[in-house]
Amino acid sequence: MTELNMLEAINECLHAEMARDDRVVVLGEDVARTGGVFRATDGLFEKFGENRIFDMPLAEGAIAGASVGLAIAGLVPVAEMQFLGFAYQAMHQIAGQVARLRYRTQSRFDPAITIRAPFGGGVRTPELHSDSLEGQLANVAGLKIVVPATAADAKGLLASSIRDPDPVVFLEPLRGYRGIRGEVPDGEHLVPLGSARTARPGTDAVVIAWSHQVELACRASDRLSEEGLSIRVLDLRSLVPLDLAAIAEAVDSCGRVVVTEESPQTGGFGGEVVATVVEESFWSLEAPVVRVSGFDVPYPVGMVEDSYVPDEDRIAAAVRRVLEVA
Amino acid sequence: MTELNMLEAINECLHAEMARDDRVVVLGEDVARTGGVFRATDGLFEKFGENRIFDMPLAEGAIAGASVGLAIAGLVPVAEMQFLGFAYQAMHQIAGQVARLRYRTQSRFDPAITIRAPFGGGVRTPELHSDSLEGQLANVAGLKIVVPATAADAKGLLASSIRDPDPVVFLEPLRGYRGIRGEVPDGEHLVPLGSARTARPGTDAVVIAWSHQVELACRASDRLSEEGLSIRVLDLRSLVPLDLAAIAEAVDSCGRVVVTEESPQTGGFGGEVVATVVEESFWSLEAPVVRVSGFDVPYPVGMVEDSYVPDEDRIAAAVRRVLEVA
Amino acid sequence: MTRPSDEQRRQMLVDMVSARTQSRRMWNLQRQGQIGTMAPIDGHEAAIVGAVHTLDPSCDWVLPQYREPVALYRYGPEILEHVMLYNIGHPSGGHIPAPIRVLPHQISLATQIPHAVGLAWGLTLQDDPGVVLVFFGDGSSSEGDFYEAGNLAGVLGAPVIFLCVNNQWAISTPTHLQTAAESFAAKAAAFGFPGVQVDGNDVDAVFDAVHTARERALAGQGPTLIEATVYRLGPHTTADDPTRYVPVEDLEAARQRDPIARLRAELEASGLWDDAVHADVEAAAIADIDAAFEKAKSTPLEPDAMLDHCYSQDTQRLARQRAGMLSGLEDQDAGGRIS
Amino acid sequence: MTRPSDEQRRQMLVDMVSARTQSRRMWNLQRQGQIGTMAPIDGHEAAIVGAVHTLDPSCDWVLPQYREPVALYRYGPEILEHVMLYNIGHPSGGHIPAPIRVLPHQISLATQIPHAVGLAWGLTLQDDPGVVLVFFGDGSSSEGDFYEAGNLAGVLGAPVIFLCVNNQWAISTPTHLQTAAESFAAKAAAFGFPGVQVDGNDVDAVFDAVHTARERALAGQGPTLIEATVYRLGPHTTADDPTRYVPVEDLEAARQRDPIARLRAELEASGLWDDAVHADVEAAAIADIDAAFEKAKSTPLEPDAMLDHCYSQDTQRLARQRAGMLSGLEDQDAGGRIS
Ligand SMILES: Cc1ncc(C[n+]2csc(CCOP(=O)(O)OP(=O)(O)O)c2C)c(N)n1
Ligand SMILES: Cc1ncc(C[n+]2csc(CCOP(=O)(O)OP(=O)(O)O)c2C)c(N)n1
Ligand SMILES: [Mg+2]
Ligand SMILES: [Mg+2]
Repeated sequence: MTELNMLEAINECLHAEMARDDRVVVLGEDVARTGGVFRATDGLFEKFGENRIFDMPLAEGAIAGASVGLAIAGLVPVAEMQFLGFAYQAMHQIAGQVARLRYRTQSRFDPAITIRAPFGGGVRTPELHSDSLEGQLANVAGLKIVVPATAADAKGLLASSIRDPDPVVFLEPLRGYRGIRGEVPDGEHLVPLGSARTARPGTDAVVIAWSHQVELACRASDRLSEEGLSIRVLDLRSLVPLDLAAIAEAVDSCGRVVVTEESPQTGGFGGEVVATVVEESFWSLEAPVVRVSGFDVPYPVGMVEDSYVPDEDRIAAAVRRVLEVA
Repeated sequence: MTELNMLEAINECLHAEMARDDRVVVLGEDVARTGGVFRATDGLFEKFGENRIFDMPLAEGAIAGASVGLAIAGLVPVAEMQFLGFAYQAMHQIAGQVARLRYRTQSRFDPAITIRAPFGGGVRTPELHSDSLEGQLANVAGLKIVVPATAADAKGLLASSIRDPDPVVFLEPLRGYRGIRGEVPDGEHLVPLGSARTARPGTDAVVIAWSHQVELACRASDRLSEEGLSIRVLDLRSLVPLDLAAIAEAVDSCGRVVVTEESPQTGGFGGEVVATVVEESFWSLEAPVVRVSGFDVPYPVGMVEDSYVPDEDRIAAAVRRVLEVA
Repeated sequence: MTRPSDEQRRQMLVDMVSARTQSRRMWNLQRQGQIGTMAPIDGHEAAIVGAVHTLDPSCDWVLPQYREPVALYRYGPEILEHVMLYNIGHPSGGHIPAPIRVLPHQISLATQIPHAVGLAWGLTLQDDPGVVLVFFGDGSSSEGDFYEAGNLAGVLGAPVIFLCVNNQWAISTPTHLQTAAESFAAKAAAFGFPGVQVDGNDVDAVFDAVHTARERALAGQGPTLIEATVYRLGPHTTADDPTRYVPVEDLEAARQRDPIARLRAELEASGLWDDAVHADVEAAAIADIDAAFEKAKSTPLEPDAMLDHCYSQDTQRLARQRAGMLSGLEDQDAGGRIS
Repeated sequence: MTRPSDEQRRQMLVDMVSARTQSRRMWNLQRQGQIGTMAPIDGHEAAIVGAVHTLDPSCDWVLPQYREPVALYRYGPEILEHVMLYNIGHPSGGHIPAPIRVLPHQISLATQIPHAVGLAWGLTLQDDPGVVLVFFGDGSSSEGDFYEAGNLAGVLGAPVIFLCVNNQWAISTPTHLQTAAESFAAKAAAFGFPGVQVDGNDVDAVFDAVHTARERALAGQGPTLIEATVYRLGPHTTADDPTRYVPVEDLEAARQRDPIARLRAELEASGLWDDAVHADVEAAAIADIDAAFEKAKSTPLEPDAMLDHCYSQDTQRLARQRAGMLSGLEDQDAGGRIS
């Protein structure tokens, strides 16, 4: 075990995966010579050279589209979108092509493509750098959507994503790059896709979260525990595949549910989680599920972003609210 | 009143709006000289000429992007995406720019842009022609999403969309173009955005639907009425704005709810509807809400598409299911 | 100028005639309601066949748009089976079996162009000797994907041949509304590699241009953009009515330059072709496509086939959807544990 | 060659010096944690100011990328207020008030280029006499939006001037990894209108090229693509460390071609400039930006400001969110009728 932040965990994983399998190639804007704008790909160019990692022309569509071709050639591309908001430039390739290569060719080709992208608020980035598009991407059949919340999971889920024969969109919380640290297993560490994690045990209510919101939900849980409340936090880890059994188990045990996310409420993945809760565990519900989310406006500018992104106060308030219901 | 199909209603509306307001301009692939691949824009080129309607180069991004510029210039663009699946090519402009022009410029400019697109299954089109992306678009704050189910609404909602100072994605069901006919008010006819419609009255359960699924839900309701069941059908008409009060009223009166849509289940707008039902009317629910939807795979090929799109049998079965719950 | 041999030219005419014959047969099948929308090949034959005949199917890849597959006979008769499966709407239509180096046709215009660049690049990275030939139309050249891919290919020096089949129309949109560039070939200046325009009705000229481009690619000299100028002699697809927009004079003039008539006249003049041969080729083409059609129709279709090949393994939810589907209509949407 | 007058050249130097001074002031404010990430202008001054000085602010529009706004003084001092509001993270930063024909800068690279074409086209459709000048970088020229927009502008003959400021870098990516084209100007061949390359450190050359392009546009002769070649003399932004990738020799050589030093030397030689003037201009620039900063900081911010201007009228749900936000934290997410 070594204590790492998420960025270090991701970097370590990329080094290990490129060393393990020489079909793994990394491509993106500014990933090679300068090691990525956050240094997630630091050292890879020096170690693996210009036939394994590529500074691409500034065109997200071509990054995703070329990845399809590389996958057809039998390589395992790990593409970076410099920020998730710029995946919009590549949506016709990501949703229309990457996601469907297996389906269209009836598994002749493995779209073993991983698309990494930082996202999420709290670090005062300009427009479209912080937007949470995971709900939109989750509706694209064929993609897997992976959303780690800890440094260890960042390593273990990224390794699984790269090795997965299906295309994975791997989302890295900007605020977690340096803000989330933790013990990370040394050497090979694989966390399977599709298994949620109990980030805090608890029995009075459960907060379902993913990515950086897990950290905030845990803080809310810790704070509420001082008030004698036992609040579980369920970290989904991946939105597709979704761990239906873990959701059912948590809801059945706790009976009261809060779902929290950064996206605007309307059409966010939170709605999917609520629908899943209703499908899996309606009869266990002792109160309506409450969604905590960003508001129904675009991710806003720096002076106001802190009140846009749900924080531990809002999560704690929502928990109190579901507990109040008789 | 005149009996028209949806295509005729849309065409009539475009003629009327272009005549009413000479700031209205129409642009898209093949919209002018041949009148659109479905003839939705038939006759506009002959009537209004080449300064009002434009056959654009084949680039959806430029169609949406140029619309932003036209709106800044004070015009009212009505852009066509030839099929909704190709809106992916323009997502960086639609979600990143069209949706945010008002927000970014703090209302200096009205993004009075309407983007029309046919979508939805049942007519044996090739890949990406039938895909239901409304759930993805509904998560883009700043857009309004309008989904008419009748010929009269197609006319009345399109007129409201064109006149609305906000950007509207106006979705036209392929199967409804010729398959849905009905009485359409002559002359000016405006249906406000954000008001749902009771397509069938009923008290035992409510099916919440939009676009072509409304037609199928009505058929299911009619069939179930032969069995003595009273099944309401609520036609949302627009997903954004969502008529929360109408949903609450319907759920409160019926207690049992089915939501039906064509998109894959995961991440579809159906999840948002379920979450809304839970938020608005949890205590009225007598059974878990059941979602009927496409499956979690891309919209499939012709031989199998009929079992992908929910039909009246599946909707009726789901209704029976929610009624069975004690 | 590299000229194809007599035998190559004869074989090219066989492929061209077969392609048109089969395309017309498909037109009829569509009109009878037996298959879905199809896009006739008429006028494109020399551009496609001439290009493909320069390739080595054991190492070179072809990425078609949608008019080409029926003319890729050189890559194996299985392609015709794929075409028919696709056209009857069978999911297996997308499965062109390995080792055939042909991708299924592309509906989302121009998206195959970056795939071609990635594939060509991937071949190079793995010291695979092939080149990639990618087809697209004049209309598709307006999509960002074309330019992004061309630019990337230039930077990488990837072994890819961009073949723009300019048939003067994108559905109803004529080329002068598509671009103001001097030619589609001229767009290569934006990418830093050669762009050449050839008469796409002249199979020898196409052969030469693609051959040269392939030699360049193999020599590590990078990509080439080729514009093959033809005329779309039929409707855009079975769903189109070109009488609304194609000027009759233009169409008549274009018919005079029919690529098949041209090659046929030349081969007849040199004694390599005659009416009997022509009739035989047509008959064989019909027999082949009818066989492919019959085979397609009798290809089994599992009731849950549409759920296959989305993921390498079903997600939990998809597995439930599959179970629901297999159990019959009634339970299909009863996912979860609702009661 | 159209040369700017002495007075124009003097005014251009004022704007260039002011822009650099203000950009450096912002750098310091960022370092003190007073404002957000910013992108220094150093090296771009002549390319921007020379271009903008050919325009008529009463009818011509400017669509910046993100380095330009501080150099658009000619369009009104209010722009500086917008810059500071934006940089402190105030929502009003996006509101450049009418009638100033400048759009807020663009973060999503190249997306402003189709806007420019649509706007120029919209002006023409309404017989508005203006032209549109759109800025973008060498890196941004790789995005599909640039090409789609260039192609559309060519077809429409729209009155738009595409100004590619080639500063040799897109963050850490050098131009030889960005394109293999002979130049960025050469890309105009793909669109069918002229492309010209100018020394972007030579304000007169920029002025001339943009002036000519504007005359063409006004005469209905359509768009022009101009590549202004400069060198980025500072880091990409305050978040960047160029010592990781910019060769020191190149940077040193570029500093010798500093556009401000060059124009200043010329004006000094003709007696139009001296150290005292320079100091005055710098002092005024600092005073202006400090005033703009103070004004920005004291600009009121309603607690629910972030919810404004998404829709012309709140949706029902947004209205609830607003009510929740205004009622204080506790109730914020209690939308609906949950209890
Ligand atoms: C991205 C995208 N946009 C629009 C369409 C609809 N569409 C199908 S074919 C076509 C015209 C294509 O023209 P061209 O590329 O010249 O090929 P051709 O049909 O002439 O061979 C259009 C607009 C599509 N399939 N994909
Ligand atoms: C669509 C998009 N992709 C990526 C980015 C991240 N990014 C910001 S600036 C930049 C480089 C831009 O280079 P260039 O266009 O040459 O402008 P310069 O900064 O050199 O003036 C990148 C990649 C972005 N803002 N937008
Ligand atoms: Mg064409
Ligand atoms: Mg640059």
